[in-house]
Amino acid sequence: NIFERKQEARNPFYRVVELTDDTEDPAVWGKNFPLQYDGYRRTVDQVRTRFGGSEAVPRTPTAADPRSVVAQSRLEEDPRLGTMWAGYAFAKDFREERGHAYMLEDQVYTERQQVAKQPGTCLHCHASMWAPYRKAGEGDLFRGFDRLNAMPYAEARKWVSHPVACVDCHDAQTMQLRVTRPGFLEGIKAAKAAQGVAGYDVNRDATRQEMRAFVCGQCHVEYYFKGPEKRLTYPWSRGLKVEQIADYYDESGFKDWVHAESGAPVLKAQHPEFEMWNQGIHARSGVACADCHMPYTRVGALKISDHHVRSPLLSVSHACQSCHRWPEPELKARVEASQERVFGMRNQAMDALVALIGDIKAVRGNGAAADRVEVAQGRQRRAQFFLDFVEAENSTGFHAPQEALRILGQSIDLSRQGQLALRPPLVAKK
Amino acid sequence: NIFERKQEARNPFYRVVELTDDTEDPAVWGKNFPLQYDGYRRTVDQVRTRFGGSEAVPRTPTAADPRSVVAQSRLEEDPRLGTMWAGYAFAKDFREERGHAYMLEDQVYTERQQVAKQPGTCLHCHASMWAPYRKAGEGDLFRGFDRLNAMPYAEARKWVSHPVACVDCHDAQTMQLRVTRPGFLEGIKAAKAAQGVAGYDVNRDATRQEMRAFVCGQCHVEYYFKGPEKRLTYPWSRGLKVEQIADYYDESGFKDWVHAESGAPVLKAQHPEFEMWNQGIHARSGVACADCHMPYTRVGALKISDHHVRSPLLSVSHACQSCHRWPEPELKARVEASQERVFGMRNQAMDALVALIGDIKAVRGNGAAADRVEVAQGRQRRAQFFLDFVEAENSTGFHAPQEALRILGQSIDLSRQGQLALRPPLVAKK
Amino acid sequence: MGGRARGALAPVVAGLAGVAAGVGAFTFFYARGASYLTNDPKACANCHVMNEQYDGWVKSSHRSVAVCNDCHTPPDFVGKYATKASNGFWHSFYFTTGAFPEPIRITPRNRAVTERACRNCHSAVVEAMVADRAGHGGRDAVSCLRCHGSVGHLELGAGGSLPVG
Ligand code: HEC
Ligand code: HEC
Ligand code: HEC
Ligand code: HEC
Ligand code: HEC
Ligand code: HEC
Ligand code: HEC
Ligand code: HEC
Ligand code: HEC
Ligand code: HEC
Ligand code: HEC
Ligand code: HEC
Ligand code: HEC
Ligand code: HEC
Ligand SMILES: [Ca+2]
Ligand SMILES: [Ca+2]
Repeated sequence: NIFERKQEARNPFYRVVELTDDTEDPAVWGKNFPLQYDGYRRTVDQVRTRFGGSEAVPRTPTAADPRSVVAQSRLEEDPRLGTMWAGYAFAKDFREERGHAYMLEDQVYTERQQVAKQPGTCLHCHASMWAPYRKAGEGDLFRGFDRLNAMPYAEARKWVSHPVACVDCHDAQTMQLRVTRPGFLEGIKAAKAAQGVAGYDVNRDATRQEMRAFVCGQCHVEYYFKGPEKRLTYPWSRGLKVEQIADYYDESGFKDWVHAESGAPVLKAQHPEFEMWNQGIHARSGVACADCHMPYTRVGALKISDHHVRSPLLSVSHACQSCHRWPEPELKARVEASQERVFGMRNQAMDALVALIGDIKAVRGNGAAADRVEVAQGRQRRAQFFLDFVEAENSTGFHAPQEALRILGQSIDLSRQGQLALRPPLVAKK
Repeated sequence: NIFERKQEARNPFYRVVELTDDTEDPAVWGKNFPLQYDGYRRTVDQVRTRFGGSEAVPRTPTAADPRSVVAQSRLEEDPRLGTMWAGYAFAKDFREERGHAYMLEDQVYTERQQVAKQPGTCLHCHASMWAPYRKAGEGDLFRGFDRLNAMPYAEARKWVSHPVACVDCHDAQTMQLRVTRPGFLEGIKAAKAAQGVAGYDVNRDATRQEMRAFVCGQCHVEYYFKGPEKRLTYPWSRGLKVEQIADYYDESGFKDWVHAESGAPVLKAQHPEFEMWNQGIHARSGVACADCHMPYTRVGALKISDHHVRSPLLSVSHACQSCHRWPEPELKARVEASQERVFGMRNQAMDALVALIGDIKAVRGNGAAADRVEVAQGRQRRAQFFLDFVEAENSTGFHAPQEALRILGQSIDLSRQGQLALRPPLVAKK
Repeated sequence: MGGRARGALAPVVAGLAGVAAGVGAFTFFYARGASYLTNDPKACANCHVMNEQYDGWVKSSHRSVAVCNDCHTPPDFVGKYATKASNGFWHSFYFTTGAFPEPIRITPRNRAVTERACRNCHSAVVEAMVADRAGHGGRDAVSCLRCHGSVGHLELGAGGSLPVG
């Protein structure tokens, strides 16, 4: 099988420095693995693709936010997002995501921090947490996790010092991939249990090829903060499909916020790359995130994984042509053809949702039968979550085009049904 | 040509009989090409797949209909089809299609013949027409075409004697593929013109690989009868996508019938396999109908094209595995996964359409503002055509899964908008 | 399509050879490019950049019936060594300069060589399909690689290797 072959490209390396489980600084790891380190550092680059990458937007640094460059604002690109998120922090500031190098600062300085009091939980996916969690838990990962989750963000922030680093994905001794995130360790266990696999331990039971996706699934997933302890939880105990996740939230009666215009108890979906990828033909074919986002590249006599994690459309020959013999422009065109379809239907679903929200807003407290309004709010909750699930998924549908279109079709139907529910039944002909 | 060929190798076929352009009977061709003839005859087999193939349903022959076996009724499988087609012949009798061997008798005996007066045009795709057209046109294909189109079906029927035969796809001298159908000759010319290619002559300009799809496109397409002459026409002059075809019909103000329950001027879509295939990843990759439906098969010492044209799911190892090295059950599962998605959304679109039809029916002649009813009828016309375009396409979406889902999403939105149009605007809060 | 049209470069080769001779010659020994003159697949794998194909070949249906050269060099003596020389020179050249695009892809010229190789061994079984019905301009006589692209070295992914129309 092709993977085995590719993976046979093992790399001799020189142990210049001694690395331990507590070596956090990537620069130190870089002494032993300069090629990977160089790629890792290049995640500061900002290049835009038709739907992805990111654009470097200059700004004048302020005391509150010293960043001199940010990514473009998605709210400005599409004001309807503001309507969908009315009353929630995302309506204040939401930008296109960019490279890993920015994850920590972008989280610290997003204006979402100003309008809402965020918990330490946020750090789970925006910093190198392996050392801090174990330190805070006096050696116990989960105790440290619980402890930092419970702190206010500013306080927890003091415990961390790097964006995701080598030690978050690699065992310092063997360089083997490993999952270090409590959220995924528990989430994948619940998901496997739903499939009838009890006591799944990802670092013990996963194949190497699976690990090439699981290390990414540590963060590129839908999540919520459970209970007053704000415990980070991946809603997978019924499965990874959007219906199963929505049902999970309904059952546990969870809501992210109450919609400011419609009064509906709504949910926010966030970057479900891992969940959507799971529904696609590539996952089904055993193709992992790393195969496309960290493709093997030859450097001199060595074949290494490109640690410049980015849009594969910026390195099509390495990312795609090892499996697909089409010319680069044709491969780009195929991706964009799928994305255009998904984006078009996403816009249609967005219009339907905005229309529903407008209708509910128009009739609320208007003597309109409360039960009808309630039905409409229920439809909004689900329609909005389905639409956001595709909107928040960052491949604009490419990871699973058929699934994305199916979900959007559902969303459209739900929004329109909500609008119908608000209207008095038709008077039939006598 | 295949008989005196210097290059490559010895000709594997023996010229037992002399074949000419007027040799209609496949049995005669079979003397020279027994292997292909054997496959051709096996199209009488009836085997059901999850969504395709066909089921052999026994029936007691009657004087009006001597068939002792037919395919299952689609109307019984899904009564909503009857609502969609209310007032049209299809609501009387519509069955799953089966092998080529049955094409002529199934057309002759369908009850659709009893409820509507059908023209000779029908024969274009249900019989061997190369000889009859030229005979009726005294050597001129198109004159014969026009002449038979104008006749009542029963009269035209007398001119034909076989289902599609060798001579309809092959040149008798060279065995080259060729297009013999006026409908496709004109249709593809119009489609190419829309792309800026003037004077396209398919038998002169198409590559061999394209011909492996075009010979099928002669019949597996959307069509209508133009004007009082009932001239068979493929609505492609704006392009092959569903929007372009719908716009074409709107522009020419064409309707197939007036819906019995809603009064809307509606359209019937029919087997647009060729159009949908064109929107899919396989067409984009140069994979033709014959590659999957007539895969190469080794018979004795030779590899020949399997002339037992049927569902590829009945011969996955030949049809798919040379390109996809996955196990047979996995390939079947992939097809069915796409089909389940499409079928699920098709059902959702069907419910939305039936609801719209019910609403229009309920309010018509009910003093409901005529203008609102008209808007709703317009939405029904388009929603119904889009849904039928996927429903009538016989791969249950496999030929272009993303396109099928996109079209169904549009259909759902249109049906719901139609329902909304019928309802009085909401009274906004004061 | 991918791959540079090596054929078009052919006339230049002589001149270029002069310039690149040093480089070419150096690698020719260093990388045991002389292995081009043997039939042993291991010889091809002398170049690590050929490892993927070598490993794939070992897993392929042809492992026991065809070696690299059976598919990648013309049958006739002259053509065989001409191609080997050309490939040997170019591969050595690129290998040394490292100036070649990856993933490595077969060039149109060598593709034609391979298409012919298939027919050499399988002419009998494919007689019916390769019959010259090229009234359609012979514009695309059957391509074996379109469906059997991975017979030489097993690959994942569809055999999508025909020119996009
Ligand atoms: C078969 C290749 C492939 C696989 C496998 C794959 N992706 Fe992607 N991914 C893409 C493509 C193509 C895009 C679209 C990039 C663009 O629009 O510029 C994309 C986009 C993304 C983006 C947004 C990138 C940007 O530039 O904004 C993220 C984040 C992402 N993928 C993460 C993942 C994760 C996590 C996984 C595994 C769970 C994964 N991908 C698996 C090909 C792949
Ligand atoms: C510790 C959490 C974490 C892990 C592990 C992680 N990511 Fe990310 N990733 C992020 C965050 C956060 C961002 C957004 C950073 C920003 O916008 O400031 C991001 C951004 C990206 C982007 C967008 C880059 C762009 O230009 O838009 C891609 C692609 C991506 N990640 C892929 C991956 C892949 C592939 C893996 C696994 C090999 C992975 N990520 C592992 C948190 C993570
Ligand atoms: C489960 C992992 C995870 C958690 C927890 C998480 N993030 Fe992220 N965050 C990501 C990933 C992955 C991205 C990149 C993909 C994207 O932007 O959709 C990202 C992107 C971002 C970005 C850049 C894009 C944007 O939205 O403007 C900001 C800012 C951000 N997160 C802030 C936060 C804050 C604040 C919290 C806590 C309330 C948080 N994140 C919690 C994984 C996470
Ligand atoms: C977001 C996850 C992630 C981070 C962070 C990360 N790597 Fe990796 N790394 C991978 C993946 C995935 C592979 C492929 C492993 C495999 O195929 O088994 C890999 C492979 C490697 C390898 C093996 C050789 C190769 O290139 O395939 C080395 C060495 C390596 N990484 C070093 C580093 C260093 C040094 C850093 C920090 C500067 C780092 N990695 C950060 C995910 C990561
Ligand atoms: C990549 C393979 C592939 C190609 C190319 C292809 N088809 Fe199909 N076709 C299928 C599959 C798979 C089905 C679903 C069969 C089933 O459900 O049993 C199907 C179904 C059909 C059916 C219904 C068959 C049945 O059993 O009821 C017809 C008719 C059809 N295709 C005609 C065509 C035509 C005409 C073309 C070219 C314009 C074409 N196909 C191209 C794979 C293909
Ligand atoms: C002359 C018109 C015509 C041509 C040409 C034609 N078909 Fe058909 N095809 C039909 C008709 C009519 C039926 C339905 C017969 C019936 O149900 O009685 C049919 C049925 C089929 C079926 C369904 C079989 C089943 O078991 O359900 C498949 C698959 C199919 N055709 C594929 C093809 C392919 C592939 C080609 C080209 C190689 C082709 N057809 C060429 C008219 C044609
Ligand atoms: C443009 C080509 C074309 C024309 C014209 C055409 N058919 Fe067909 N017909 C097909 C194809 C292809 C099929 C198989 C696919 C399907 O059933 O959807 C088919 C299937 C059928 C079937 C079997 C399935 C069913 O619908 O019960 C009947 C009966 C039939 N046609 C009757 C007719 C009649 C009556 C006419 C004239 C009013 C006609 N056809 C005109 C191409 C054509
Ligand atoms: C619906 C179209 C159609 C019909 C009807 C048809 N064929 Fe074919 N035939 C094809 C296609 C497609 C090919 C592949 C040709 C190519 O690849 O150039 C083919 C190929 C052949 C070949 C070349 C060798 C091979 O098997 O590839 C022979 C011989 C042949 N057919 C004989 C016949 C005979 C005899 C009949 C009647 C009993 C017949 N065909 C009916 C479509 C048809
Ligand atoms: C002549 C080659 C060829 C044949 C025959 C073929 N395919 Fe494909 N198939 C491709 C190519 C090329 C792609 C596009 C992806 C790629 O470039 O690898 C593809 C893509 C697919 C996909 C992924 C696209 C999607 O919609 O998710 C599926 C599933 C698939 N084929 C199934 C089949 C089945 C089932 C058959 C047989 C009925 C079949 N293929 C026959 C070449 C072929
Ligand atoms: C001196 C090192 C070396 C040896 C020995 C070698 N190759 Fe290569 N080969 C290369 C390099 C470097 C490339 C990429 C340059 C290019 O794209 O032409 C390549 C490319 C190829 C290609 C694809 C590009 C083309 O020219 O079509 C084929 C086929 C190929 N080699 C076959 C072989 C065979 C067969 C052998 C053994 C007889 C062999 N190689 C031995 C270095 C080598
Ligand atoms: C040196 C002779 C030789 C060459 C060159 C050769 N083959 Fe073969 N091939 C064989 C033999 C021997 C077998 C096994 C016996 C058989 O099935 O005929 C075989 C088997 C096959 C098979 C059946 C097994 C399978 O993989 O499905 C296919 C298909 C095939 N060859 C295609 C090709 C193609 C395509 C080419 C050119 C790219 C090619 N062969 C080049 C000798 C050769
Ligand atoms: C459109 C796809 C396609 C093309 C093009 C194609 N083949 Fe095949 N080939 C197949 C299929 C399917 C089989 C399996 C037939 C069987 O097992 O009955 C096959 C089988 C074979 C076999 C094995 C026969 C046996 O059972 O021993 C050989 C050898 C072969 N092909 C050689 C070739 C050669 C040489 C060419 C080019 C001249 C070629 N093929 C072109 C699809 C194709
Ligand atoms: C049975 C025939 C066959 C054998 C034996 C064979 N190859 Fe190939 N080779 C092919 C075909 C076919 C292609 C083109 C693949 C495609 O375009 O789909 C190819 C392509 C290549 C390429 C270019 C990379 C690519 O995939 O385009 C290289 C390099 C190569 N072969 C090297 C070798 C080496 C080294 C060996 C021996 C270890 C070998 N081949 C044995 C048939 C063969
Ligand atoms: C490790 C192998 C591998 C890599 C890397 C890979 N693919 Fe694929 N791709 C596949 C397989 C396998 C399929 C499923 C069809 C098949 O079986 O050939 C597929 C299917 C596809 C399809 C058809 C499915 C659809 O949704 O229409 C497209 C398009 C595609 N890939 C594009 C890409 C692009 C773009 C990249 C790079 C960003 C990429 N692939 C990377 C193996 C791969
Ligand atoms: Ca981005
Ligand atoms: Ca059927």
